[in-house]
Amino acid sequence: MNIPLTSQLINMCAALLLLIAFAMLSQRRILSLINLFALQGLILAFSTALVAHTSNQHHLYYSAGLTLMLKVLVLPWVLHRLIRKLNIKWDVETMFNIPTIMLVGLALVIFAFNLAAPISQMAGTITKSTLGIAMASVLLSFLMMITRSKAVPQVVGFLAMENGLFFAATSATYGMPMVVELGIALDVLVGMFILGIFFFQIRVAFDSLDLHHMEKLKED
Amino acid sequence: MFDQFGMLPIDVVLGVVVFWLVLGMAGLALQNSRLIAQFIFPLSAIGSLVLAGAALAGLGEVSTAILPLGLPDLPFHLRLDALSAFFILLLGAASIGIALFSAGYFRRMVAAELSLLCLEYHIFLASMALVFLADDAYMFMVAWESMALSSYFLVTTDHNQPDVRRAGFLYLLIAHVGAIAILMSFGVMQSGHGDYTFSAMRHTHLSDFWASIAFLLALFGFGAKAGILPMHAWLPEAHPAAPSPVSAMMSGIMLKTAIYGILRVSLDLLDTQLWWWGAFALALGLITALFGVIFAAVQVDMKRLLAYSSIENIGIILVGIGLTLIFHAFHKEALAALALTATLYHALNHAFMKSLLFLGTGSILHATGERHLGKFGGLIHKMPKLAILMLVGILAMAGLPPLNGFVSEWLLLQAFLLSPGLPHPYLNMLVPVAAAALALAAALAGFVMVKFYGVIFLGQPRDTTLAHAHDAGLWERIGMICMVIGCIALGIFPAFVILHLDFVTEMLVHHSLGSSAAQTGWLLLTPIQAERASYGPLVLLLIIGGGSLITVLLVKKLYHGRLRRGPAWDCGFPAQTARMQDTAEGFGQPIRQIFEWFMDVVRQVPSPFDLHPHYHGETHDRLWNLFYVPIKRVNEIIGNQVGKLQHGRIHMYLLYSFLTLLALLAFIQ
Amino acid sequence: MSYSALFFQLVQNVLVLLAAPLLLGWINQCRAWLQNRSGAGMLQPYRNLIKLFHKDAVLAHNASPLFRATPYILFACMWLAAALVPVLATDLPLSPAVDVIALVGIFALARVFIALAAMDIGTAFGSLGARREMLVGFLAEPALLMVLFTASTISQSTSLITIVETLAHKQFVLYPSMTFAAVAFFMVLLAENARVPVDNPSTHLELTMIHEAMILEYSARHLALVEWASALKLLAYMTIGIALFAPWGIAEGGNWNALPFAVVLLILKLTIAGAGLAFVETMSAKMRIFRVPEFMGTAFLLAVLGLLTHFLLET
Amino acid sequence: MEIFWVLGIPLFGGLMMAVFGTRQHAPEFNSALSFCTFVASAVLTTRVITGGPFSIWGEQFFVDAFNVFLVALTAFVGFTTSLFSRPYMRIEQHHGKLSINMLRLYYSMYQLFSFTMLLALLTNNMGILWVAMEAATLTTVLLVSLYRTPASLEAAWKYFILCGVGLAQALFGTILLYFAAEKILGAGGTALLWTHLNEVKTQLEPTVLSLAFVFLLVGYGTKIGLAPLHNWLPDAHAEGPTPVSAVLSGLLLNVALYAVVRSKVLVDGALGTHLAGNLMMAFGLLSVVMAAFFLARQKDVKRMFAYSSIEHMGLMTFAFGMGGPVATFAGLLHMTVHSLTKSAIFFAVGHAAQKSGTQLMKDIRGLIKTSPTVGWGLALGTLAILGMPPFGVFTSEFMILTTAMHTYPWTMPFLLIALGVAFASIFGRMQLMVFGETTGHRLPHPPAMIPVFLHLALVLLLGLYIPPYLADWYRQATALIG
Repeated sequence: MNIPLTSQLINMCAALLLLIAFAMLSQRRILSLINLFALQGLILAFSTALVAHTSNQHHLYYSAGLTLMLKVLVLPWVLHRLIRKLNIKWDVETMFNIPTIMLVGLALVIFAFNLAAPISQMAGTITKSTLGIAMASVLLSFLMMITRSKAVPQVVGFLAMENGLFFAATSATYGMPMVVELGIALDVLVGMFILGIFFFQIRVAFDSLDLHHMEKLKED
Repeated sequence: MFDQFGMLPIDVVLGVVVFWLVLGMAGLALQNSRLIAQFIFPLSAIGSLVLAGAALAGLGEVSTAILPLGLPDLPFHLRLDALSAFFILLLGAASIGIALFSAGYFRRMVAAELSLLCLEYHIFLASMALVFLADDAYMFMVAWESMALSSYFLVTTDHNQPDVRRAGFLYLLIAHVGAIAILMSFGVMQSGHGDYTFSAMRHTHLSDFWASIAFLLALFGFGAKAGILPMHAWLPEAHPAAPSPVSAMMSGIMLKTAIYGILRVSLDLLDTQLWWWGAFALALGLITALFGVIFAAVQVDMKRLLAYSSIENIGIILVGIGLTLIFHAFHKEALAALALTATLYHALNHAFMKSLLFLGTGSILHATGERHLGKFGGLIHKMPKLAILMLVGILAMAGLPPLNGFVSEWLLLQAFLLSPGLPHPYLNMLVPVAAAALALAAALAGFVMVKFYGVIFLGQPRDTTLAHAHDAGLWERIGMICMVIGCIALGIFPAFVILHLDFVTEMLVHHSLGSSAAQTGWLLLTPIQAERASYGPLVLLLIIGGGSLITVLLVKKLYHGRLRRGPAWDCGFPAQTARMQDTAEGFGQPIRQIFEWFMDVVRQVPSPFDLHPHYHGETHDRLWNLFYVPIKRVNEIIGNQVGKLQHGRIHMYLLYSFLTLLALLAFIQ
Repeated sequence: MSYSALFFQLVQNVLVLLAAPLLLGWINQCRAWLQNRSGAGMLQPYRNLIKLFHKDAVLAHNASPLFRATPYILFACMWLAAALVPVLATDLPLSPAVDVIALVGIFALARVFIALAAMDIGTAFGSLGARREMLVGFLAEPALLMVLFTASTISQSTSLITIVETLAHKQFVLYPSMTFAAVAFFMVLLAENARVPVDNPSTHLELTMIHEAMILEYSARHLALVEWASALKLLAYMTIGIALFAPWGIAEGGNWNALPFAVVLLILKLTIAGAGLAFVETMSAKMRIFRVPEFMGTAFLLAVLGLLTHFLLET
Repeated sequence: MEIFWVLGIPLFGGLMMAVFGTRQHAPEFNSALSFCTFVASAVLTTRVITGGPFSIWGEQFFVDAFNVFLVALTAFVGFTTSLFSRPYMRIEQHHGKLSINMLRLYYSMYQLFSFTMLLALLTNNMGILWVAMEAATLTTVLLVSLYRTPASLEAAWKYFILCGVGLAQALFGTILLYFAAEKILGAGGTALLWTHLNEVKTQLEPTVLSLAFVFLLVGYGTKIGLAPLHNWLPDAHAEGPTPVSAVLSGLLLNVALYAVVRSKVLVDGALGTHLAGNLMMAFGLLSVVMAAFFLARQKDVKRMFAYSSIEHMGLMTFAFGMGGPVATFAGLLHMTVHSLTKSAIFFAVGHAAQKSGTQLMKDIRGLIKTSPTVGWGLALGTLAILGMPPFGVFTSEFMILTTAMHTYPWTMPFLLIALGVAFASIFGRMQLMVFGETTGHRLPHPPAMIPVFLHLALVLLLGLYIPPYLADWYRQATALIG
């Protein structure tokens, strides 16, 4: 089988993304988590650029640039600033059994591959197997959000999910129309902005970013 | 009757409906108690009179109309056929007296409340008329629920009392659940072609299974409104809570809308009738009737007593419907016509007699401020005019000849007696048992009515406040006299009435009693043949009345009329206080004893050494604990379980969404 | 409606009126004999009535018009009932107006009135009597109705005349249903006419009395009418029993020739029935009032069984 | 051009309010902006009704009967809500719950929120639709947390995270949609345009589309509040300011449902089966039933009506899931009447809660006594939302239930039980709040009851008489949805 180098590289990136998703799933420390997120963004930008190169879709270069800007530079920077301001640098997550989570994650990956298999068959793009990985990383991020008990890691999980989606958009479909991508980027930015405000408010109201304080609204 | 004015009866009926609505609005605008009472309500009675006239004229012909309201493809269809005309006649005739009574009853109410009540009252009337007129499912449901809603607001007129609110709640809840069931029944009957008109439903053929579903849903839905077991719980709560004219209207007229609905669905809209529907209705009706009358016998609140009595009568009417269905299913049309006639007759009778009694309780309530039977006694001396009117009411209610209650029971028993020969052995066995149960219920009704009348009007006053009681006012008496006239006329001239009922039986079961019912003249009622059964109420009345008069005259003539007044003898007991009479509880005691397994009795028996012993007994509906409480409990349990899902942890919420996603993905794969 | 029919009706009206106290006297006399007493003689009821009519009526202070009207209504009802039952001839012009159901209705009407009148004065005994009377009534009435229904279903009619004609005409068939019905009817008769074991017409014992408790406050002519009505009621019940269970020998239609025979036969039947009643009354003890519902329930059950048997075995 | 005004006015308004929101007459200005939006949308509506659907700006915006009806509804309810929020917010300010800066944020976000909803409705691009939905979430998050109380922050947080995650799924669905579409339509701008997708829907790859629909349904379904994805909804409704609850319930949920229905049209075309409909029915039914049992245990009045919204959104989803002319018509009608009624209820509830100083139902008593308008508004609104004729909610429930009874009879026991339980729960509590002895006190500003009765009058009208042009409009939309 003769797969062009770029394709191999993209597949490599996909594998790396998956690996990072697993790493994030098991990471306890917030700072490392953010760093992993930045790394994920970097790989994403790289793979987008690769796709742009192979498919000659020029707008994907903008996408790559946007990703680099937003997800590798701005967001991690904002997050770093936030945790410094809120003084939660040393927060350590208490999570339940990491091996179990990993096992569940593994099952999810298999499930996602399975799901994506028939679609990948018909994908005309060079990167047809990436859809499964994208879906897997979305699901893994989802799992991460479920298992995190602090606000910041949850948000990182949320952003990682966006990354997964973005990867799906670029690698599987050569990117969405530019308008849409700009819109999505704007939303992410505004969302982060709002979240930033939010963190401060929550911090003021609850004295902590621990989500266990936010279980008051319920059926009793 | 209205032809010379170029109007169809249905136009007149619609005119009256509009007139009522205008009156209601006028009442809301007037905000003046005296004006509303003495002006609006008598006008409303005139409307009722016109309505009754139009309905009488409309019995013989079918007229339709379409109002440009409603759904886009489904304007409001109206139809005045014999069945609706009969029930509109019932509505009009019975509401005359109620409106006149209201003119007197409400005159002292606060203006703001009265104007609101006036609006609700007239919407209630108008929506009932529209229920009878409706010829498509949508219009029917709109009118039906408007009726429920307006009557709910009428029931909660006195909403400061928690009991009243509770009653209103229970009422509307059960009514609404019933309405959903009715709606579903229509859903079955429209059978997917999206045409909700009744005429389309008439032409739809349903399989036996679906027809049965439709029938059962309708029976459940309408039964909830009628107070058929086990959906009766609202009735004894709501009727006492409402102002008396409203109770009269609800009991006398509104319950009949449910009867109308059952008849409409089972005999008109569904094209097949299965015999077991009839057997089921029959059994249900009997249980309801017996249940109602037994509980009526042990009540201590006069309006609750009447409410339970209404349950009984609805049961009897349902028995009639059941019989009709059985006969109709076996193509015994003559018998079906007889049973149906009895059913309709009883519905009409009940409208008059129960309204009369409820109106009477209104006068008593106004005169004494009491509802508890234990506080009454000897009112015949304080309210003699009312006592006479009420005597007619209880005699009719007890099903005694020559009044109207007897006629319908007589017809129904005739239908039972003629039923042998059904091609189904079990039914043949069921029928005599049913007849026996019916006879038992009828006899118990006598017990109940003696208790009702005796405890309120006879004996010595049990409470000192009764000394200030005054007789019913003029308007109130006029209203009740209308009812009394109805009771007597229906009792004395059955052959004449049946001639008019024939239009309905002809329409529903394609047979009528007309040819035979009056074959020996209007004097005698002979439903099938003179040799088989006949009844001449006028003769009876004349003989009993005449016999009494002759006896009086003879005794006066032959002996002497000397009379002395003295203290009561009472076997020589010296102390004669009011407390020595039977209380309402006491009077019901034998029934309570016999049927104790049937009810939930809470007793407080005084100790033998108590110097001021007070016996206290309360009877509760066992079905409440057997049926309603479990439903409530299950509801709470499910609610608690469901509530646990929403426990405030965002992780779990995410997990739900995650699992949902995975499940769906797995599903489509 | 022929003149002969009118004549029959008139004769029967007068006859029952006059004969009713006699029947009561006969039963009382039989009871006396059976109890080894000499008795007051068969005409004692007449003497009682005359005595009562001559007395001054005493009314309680708070008696209402209802109280005063009741004896007359009661009397008229019972008179009508007794006059309706075809005993001598089956051609009675009043009969079409009142069939068996209406007959039961008339009894019920009378019962309701007397019960109301009993409650009117507001004495302890009055309301007690009324309550017990209604208790007995609500079970007796359907039982009676069921008995009559059994006969009606056999004859396919609720008209008394048709029933009697059918039953008298038919070949003698032993109807098992009618046997049940007869027993039930007899029990109802005992209860409805305030006889032992349900009630005792000759005591004023507070624990037991039903009928007497209700009429305690009546005196003089009112009491006379009430008593007379009771006698009429007993006669009516007796004749209904005869009409249903032993109708043979009645003068069908307006058959003049059969009439003398019918009269003799009727007297014979009534004599036997009266003696039988007295015998049963003497042999049984008054039961506790709480037992009465059971007793009546049995009667009701028997009557229903009778009707069921008819459907099971005879159709 | 109308589209420009419809979108431009609120966008411009949002910016203006951000600047001038602290002025004394900001509330009136806010209402005026909403009114202008409403007028513009009315003009747009007449144009669509008379001239038929059209699209502009490189087909990026598209108007047909389906969305223009929602545009008109959104603009109308947006306008009446702004009328309501005028006295309401002043009273809140008077009670010291809000500062002037918060009010500025409120007015600004209110206009932007209107903009995002209208954008979501008017855009032809499924991607932009997603963007607008996300933006709507973001603006409302700020509105929900307006009071800055711990509870409101918690509610807003949950709202943000749950809806954010949900919408991420929707984005994935959109990507999959694009993935399928680009095969047919080619990469680039047109592949996400709904009109184009609609034309080629039968050629779209079924497996991809079914997968896409699952993601879209879960995504937008979170926003609709379908059980079990609904958990954010009661919190957000209960803790946000009442006008926000009104527009959330009345409008935003509708817009999310709109997105699902648009997707369903495509998926149905591609699959040729009833899969999408069945999924929607299942979700709808589950929502109705679960919401009913949640209703039975509520103590907070706004929370209760939030659950009622879940119930009704479930019913609409169920109706659209059933499909067919009658059920779809009913679904559209239900959207309309539910918006009107539920927002009216929230208006009344808002004032009732202000009067009693609490949202706990046990402390709200005897409204009819102290302020008959609030009391009657709440009573009639509640009865209307419970499906009591002659109000319009009944009309649509009538059609939904009768159709369901025939087509899917097995759903009937569930619906019967759910509607019964819901009725008992809401009605019993409403009765206690409205009737009886009162606990309320006077408000510093007269309550805004005109919107309430205006809405209820419209709902009543729809119950008794649906004007022919409105019916045509619904029918056109029904034909579009199929």
